[in-house]
Amino acid sequence: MYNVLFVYLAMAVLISIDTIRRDRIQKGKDQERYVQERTLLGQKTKRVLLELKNLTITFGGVTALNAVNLKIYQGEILALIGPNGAGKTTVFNVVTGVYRATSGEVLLNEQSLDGMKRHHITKIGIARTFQNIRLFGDMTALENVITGTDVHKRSGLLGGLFGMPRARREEKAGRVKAHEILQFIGIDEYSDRLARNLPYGVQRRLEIARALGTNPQLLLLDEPAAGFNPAEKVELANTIKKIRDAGYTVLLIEHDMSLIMGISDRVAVLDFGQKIADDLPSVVQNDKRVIEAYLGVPADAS
Amino acid sequence: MFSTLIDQFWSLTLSGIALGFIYVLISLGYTMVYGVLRMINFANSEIFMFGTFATIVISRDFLGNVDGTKSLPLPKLILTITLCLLGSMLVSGLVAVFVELVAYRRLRARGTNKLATLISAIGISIVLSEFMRIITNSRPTLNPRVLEKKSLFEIAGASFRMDTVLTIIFAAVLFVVLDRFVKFSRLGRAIRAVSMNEDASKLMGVDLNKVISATFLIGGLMSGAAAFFYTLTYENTKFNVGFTLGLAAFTAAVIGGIGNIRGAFFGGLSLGLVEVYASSILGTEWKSVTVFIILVLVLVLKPNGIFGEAVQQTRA
Amino acid sequence: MKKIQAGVIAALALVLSFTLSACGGGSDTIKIAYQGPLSGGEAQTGIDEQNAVKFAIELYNATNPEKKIELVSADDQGDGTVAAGVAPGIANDESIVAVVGPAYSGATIASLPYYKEAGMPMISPSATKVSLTDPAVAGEFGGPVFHRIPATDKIQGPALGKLAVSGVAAPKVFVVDDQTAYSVGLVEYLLPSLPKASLVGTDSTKNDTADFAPTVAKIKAKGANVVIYTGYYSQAAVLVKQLRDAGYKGIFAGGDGVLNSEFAVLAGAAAEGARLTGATVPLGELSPELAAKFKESQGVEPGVYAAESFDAANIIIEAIKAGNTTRATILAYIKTVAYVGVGGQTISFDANGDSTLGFINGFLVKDGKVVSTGAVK
Amino acid sequence: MKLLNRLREGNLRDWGASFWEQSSPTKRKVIATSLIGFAALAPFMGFGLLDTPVSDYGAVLVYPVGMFILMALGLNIVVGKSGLLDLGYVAFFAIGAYTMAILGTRTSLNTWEIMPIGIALAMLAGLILGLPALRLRGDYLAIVTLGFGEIVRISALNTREIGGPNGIANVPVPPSIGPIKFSLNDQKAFFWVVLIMILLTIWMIRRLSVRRAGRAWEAIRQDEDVAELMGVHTLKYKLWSFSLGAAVGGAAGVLYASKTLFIAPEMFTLNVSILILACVVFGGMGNIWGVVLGAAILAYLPERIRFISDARLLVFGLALVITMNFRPDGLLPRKKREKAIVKSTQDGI
Repeated sequence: MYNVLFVYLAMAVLISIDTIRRDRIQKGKDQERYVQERTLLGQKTKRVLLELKNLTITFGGVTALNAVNLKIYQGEILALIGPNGAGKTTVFNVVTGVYRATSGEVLLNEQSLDGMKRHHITKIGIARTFQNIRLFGDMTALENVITGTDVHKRSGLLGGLFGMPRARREEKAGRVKAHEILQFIGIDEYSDRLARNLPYGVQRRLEIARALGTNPQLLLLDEPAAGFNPAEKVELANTIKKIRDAGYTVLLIEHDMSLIMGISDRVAVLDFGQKIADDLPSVVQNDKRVIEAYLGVPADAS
Repeated sequence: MFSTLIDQFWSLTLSGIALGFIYVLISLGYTMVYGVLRMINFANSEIFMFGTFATIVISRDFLGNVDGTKSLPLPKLILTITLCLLGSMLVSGLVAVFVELVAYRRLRARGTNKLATLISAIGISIVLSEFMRIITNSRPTLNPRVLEKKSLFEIAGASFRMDTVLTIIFAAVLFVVLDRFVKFSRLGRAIRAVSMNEDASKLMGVDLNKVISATFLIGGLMSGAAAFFYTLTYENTKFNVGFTLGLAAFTAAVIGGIGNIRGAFFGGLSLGLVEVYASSILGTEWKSVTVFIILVLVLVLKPNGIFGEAVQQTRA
Repeated sequence: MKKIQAGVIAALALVLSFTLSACGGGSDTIKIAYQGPLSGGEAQTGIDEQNAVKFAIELYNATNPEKKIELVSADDQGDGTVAAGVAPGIANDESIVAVVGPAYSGATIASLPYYKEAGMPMISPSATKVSLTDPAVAGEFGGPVFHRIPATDKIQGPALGKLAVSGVAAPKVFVVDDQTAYSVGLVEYLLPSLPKASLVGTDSTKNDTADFAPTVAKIKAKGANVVIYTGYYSQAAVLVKQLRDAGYKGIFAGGDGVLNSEFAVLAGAAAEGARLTGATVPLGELSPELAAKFKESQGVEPGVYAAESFDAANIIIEAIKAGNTTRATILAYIKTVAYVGVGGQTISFDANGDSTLGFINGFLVKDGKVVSTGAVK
Repeated sequence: MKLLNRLREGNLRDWGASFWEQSSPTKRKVIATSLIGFAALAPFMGFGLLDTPVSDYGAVLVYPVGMFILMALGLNIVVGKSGLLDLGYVAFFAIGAYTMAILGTRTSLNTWEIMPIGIALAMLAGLILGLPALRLRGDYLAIVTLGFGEIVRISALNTREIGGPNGIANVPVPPSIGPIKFSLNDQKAFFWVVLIMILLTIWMIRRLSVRRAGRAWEAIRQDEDVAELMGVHTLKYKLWSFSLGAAVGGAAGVLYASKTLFIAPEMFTLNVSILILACVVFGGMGNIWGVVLGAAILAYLPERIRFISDARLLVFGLALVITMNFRPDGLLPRKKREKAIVKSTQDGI
């Protein structure tokens, strides 16, 4: 009579234990990484921040990325370009943990991100924006950024509920920091407006601000200039440079060549899921394969 | 514990399959609508319920059948089955279109949240079932016997009765027709296009309102057919008949992978079988619990149902 | 902004003004309540009973008495949750002096605390759960306010068992309940009364099951020749049909939940020969003239429990006739009443509230009709 | 027509919020105190238009009105704040009620001592359900929670040790608190307890809304994927949301059992879950005052219109359809105004 109940209970208990165990392991890994990060930050060398090693990803037979190798160095702006469907956004999705690599791996500070949960990846220092704006529309601009800063807070729900000193302190610090970031990006005047009511350009910048709120080592920008007029693009280019100069590393997907050539330290080119070039902007600009890819030489010819 | 199962295995299996086919048809109602709207059609159980009453009204009042023990004479039998099946499908289909019009369309046009639509659907579901309750005075209604429940032939102790055989054959045929229809017809392609990407299909010139109405209609037709076979087999109905069946059928749709037509087929059949086996092993009182535990297990292992689309995304 | 503000204030003022206008005072009528399911799935039972109560009151009021009686309908849907909301309303209405009902045991249990506290005399025409008059069951015992006309399941259970197996040489009994409190309670008293070793199996089915295939399979596997179903008539009809269609030839029996003319209609030929029990006698059988009069004044045939409801109402009416107009005095009157009911027997109540009638009637489905076969002895 | 438009487009909630923000702290205190006072006096307003036919007004205020408001607020944390569709909320209510009934009849613990146990058990149930279920999204979550609700009810129905279908009777009423006695035929004291529980829940929700947890829920509701990519530990916050909702449901259950004195599995059907969900959406998902209003109306309306007895539920269904079609965000929708909620934290709310 009760066996059914037992089965359910046993199942629930097993799953709970499993989840708790996994979380534990994850926490342990985090701790290690944190320590290593710290020691690495001490050395001010030009070192590899993020590395894609032989990264391959397939969707039901379609290969989106094919054995891609890519290194991103600390403190640079790397632009990732390529025709539509080349797999650029897929790279972002693998790096941020949205997709799992079919083979190969992603290393941040020489640590594999494989199997890591998305929020952990954010916590250890990768943040992104989205091609189609995905802000929290019902929150104000400020709240959007504070949500980013919440990653590193140590006070939890109960602390907030009962107004523990640390929670109050962190809450206040988060607000101050969010304002700083909004000022840094130049949109502090909009801080009390609901995100969805903001002008398009401000929304794009707010996405960057929200990502900066998580205090990332690596900032991924997915077509940040889409829909901008030339004046806005110039302004954006300055902002991105400013971000780089403030010590962040930037990986950028963009279509606008003048913007890319203007700000990138390096450019990598993807075509049909394969990396076909990776060099200084001026070199890439004259690469034969890149020009072919962009001019659309028939597939059989390539 | 297992003695009944062993003793009556084939007969249980047969009734599980027959029940399963009724589930398949109802869960198609859920799955079709879910496919295009990504929304549980909460009123589907009432759409089904109207079909059962349509069957009875046609058979009893229009054709003047009275309850007896024998089958109707063959010409009248064929007439009754044809008219009742078509009538039941038509009524359910129309009720489904009505439900879409009243409870879904306006909200969809405004592009508002799913929950408002869900509550609206729950509201219309209450209205429909209460309407029928008041009309029937809360009483169950009898469907006059059309087919004698005589065994046609027996295989391993399972007696194939006329109604069981009819249900299985017709339901299977209907399923195949629907499957082909959605695959190959123009409307079917439009439905699939909408279910894949609503915005894109709008750009391609698909009339969204028409397609959604058609989807509700088709879902309703399937539930109506289920209603006919249900009434033929169990010979009575009540205003709240849809609730339990609807819940089971929805569960079946989810197990198979909601939004997936073949998933509904698999889910419906396996649910029918699981129900009868579980009832005979654990006792009828644990039937629903077993069903839900299986549901939870399936979803934990395969979060999109067994036939659900395999989205290659990590999960929270 | 201003306009909205003004609107809100106006609305508030409106509500307040309505709130402050209290309702009117009393008159020289006296109120009794009928509590039972008047809407929801069980409504028919309540409507049938209430018609009988109405009928009794109309007969009384037609005699132009000093104090006319007014009926208050308390719809509890036969549901404990609803009853717990309705009962305090009745209990707190000082002008209501007695309650006929509640019709269902579950609703009675939920209502009792309120009526006990208010000292409200109650006479139920149909609540048969044993614990309602069992002082040993704290929390469900209805004394001192609760009384009932019909015999309890303590008597019905054995009677049902006896009726079901009577005339069967080697009974193999299979009992099916429907997981309701009533059904499970009845089984409790039914099982011990069955002949030794005759029970071959039991099953519990949800009370909205459509497909009894697993249960039927069990019954066939056990080779039972007597099936007793303790649920309600609509499910009983489905079960008996599926049993007969599967080739079951034995006896089908049910308790007062199945006892309903609809059962024979719904189950058709399959119901033929079914044996039923109930602590009730059809009004038409007790007094054809009264039944005719009932039909004339209420426009419908008297339903199940019409006689019991009529008697229950009349006991309270007798109390009022005797000049009792408060709950306390009516309660005292009921405690010592010796009322001659429609059936010609004298009804009085024992200390726990059970009536002295204490009979269970047997019924048989014959030619599509439920006919009484006399008390089960 | 103009009025209709105003009714449709008007956002009383924003009006109220801006009014509140413009008020000085003293004024706020006065308003809050008088509102609470007004609510506390509600049991004395049971005459005239507000009175309920048949049902006792005082009892209606406790159940369904008070209890529904309480449960709707609890469910609002789950559905309104974090956007998780839970169709099995009644399970937590049932667990609270059964805890009260079992412990109340078998031990000498009183209602107030059982309350924390009931809450803890409900939260535990929330965790046990949440761990596997919260990996699912949207409608899949809905069907699993629905299943959970049914499992709890059917298990209670099938377990004879806790009464099976007979349920449990003779649950004790709460002991008096000072001069306030809990009496069945005068349920004011129950109402005041419910009111206090409602106020506590409101306090909790308001407080969390402007903290990390509230932002996490809000982010999850609006875009779960992005929330996770922005570093929100979604499973953890979904579990919190679930178990806080469960806690409120459990607390309501404990009080309910102690008030009706008799509970049975039939009281905890799927319909209750759906009704509570309807309260949340009808009033205005995610907005405390909307939920309170919605629950109050949906609980009160069927009692008020008892005179149309048979068509009561029909009218109820129609009301749902019409309201949702004309006000899809509920009667009092969530904030649309342009003012950071964060700001009010400076005043230490």
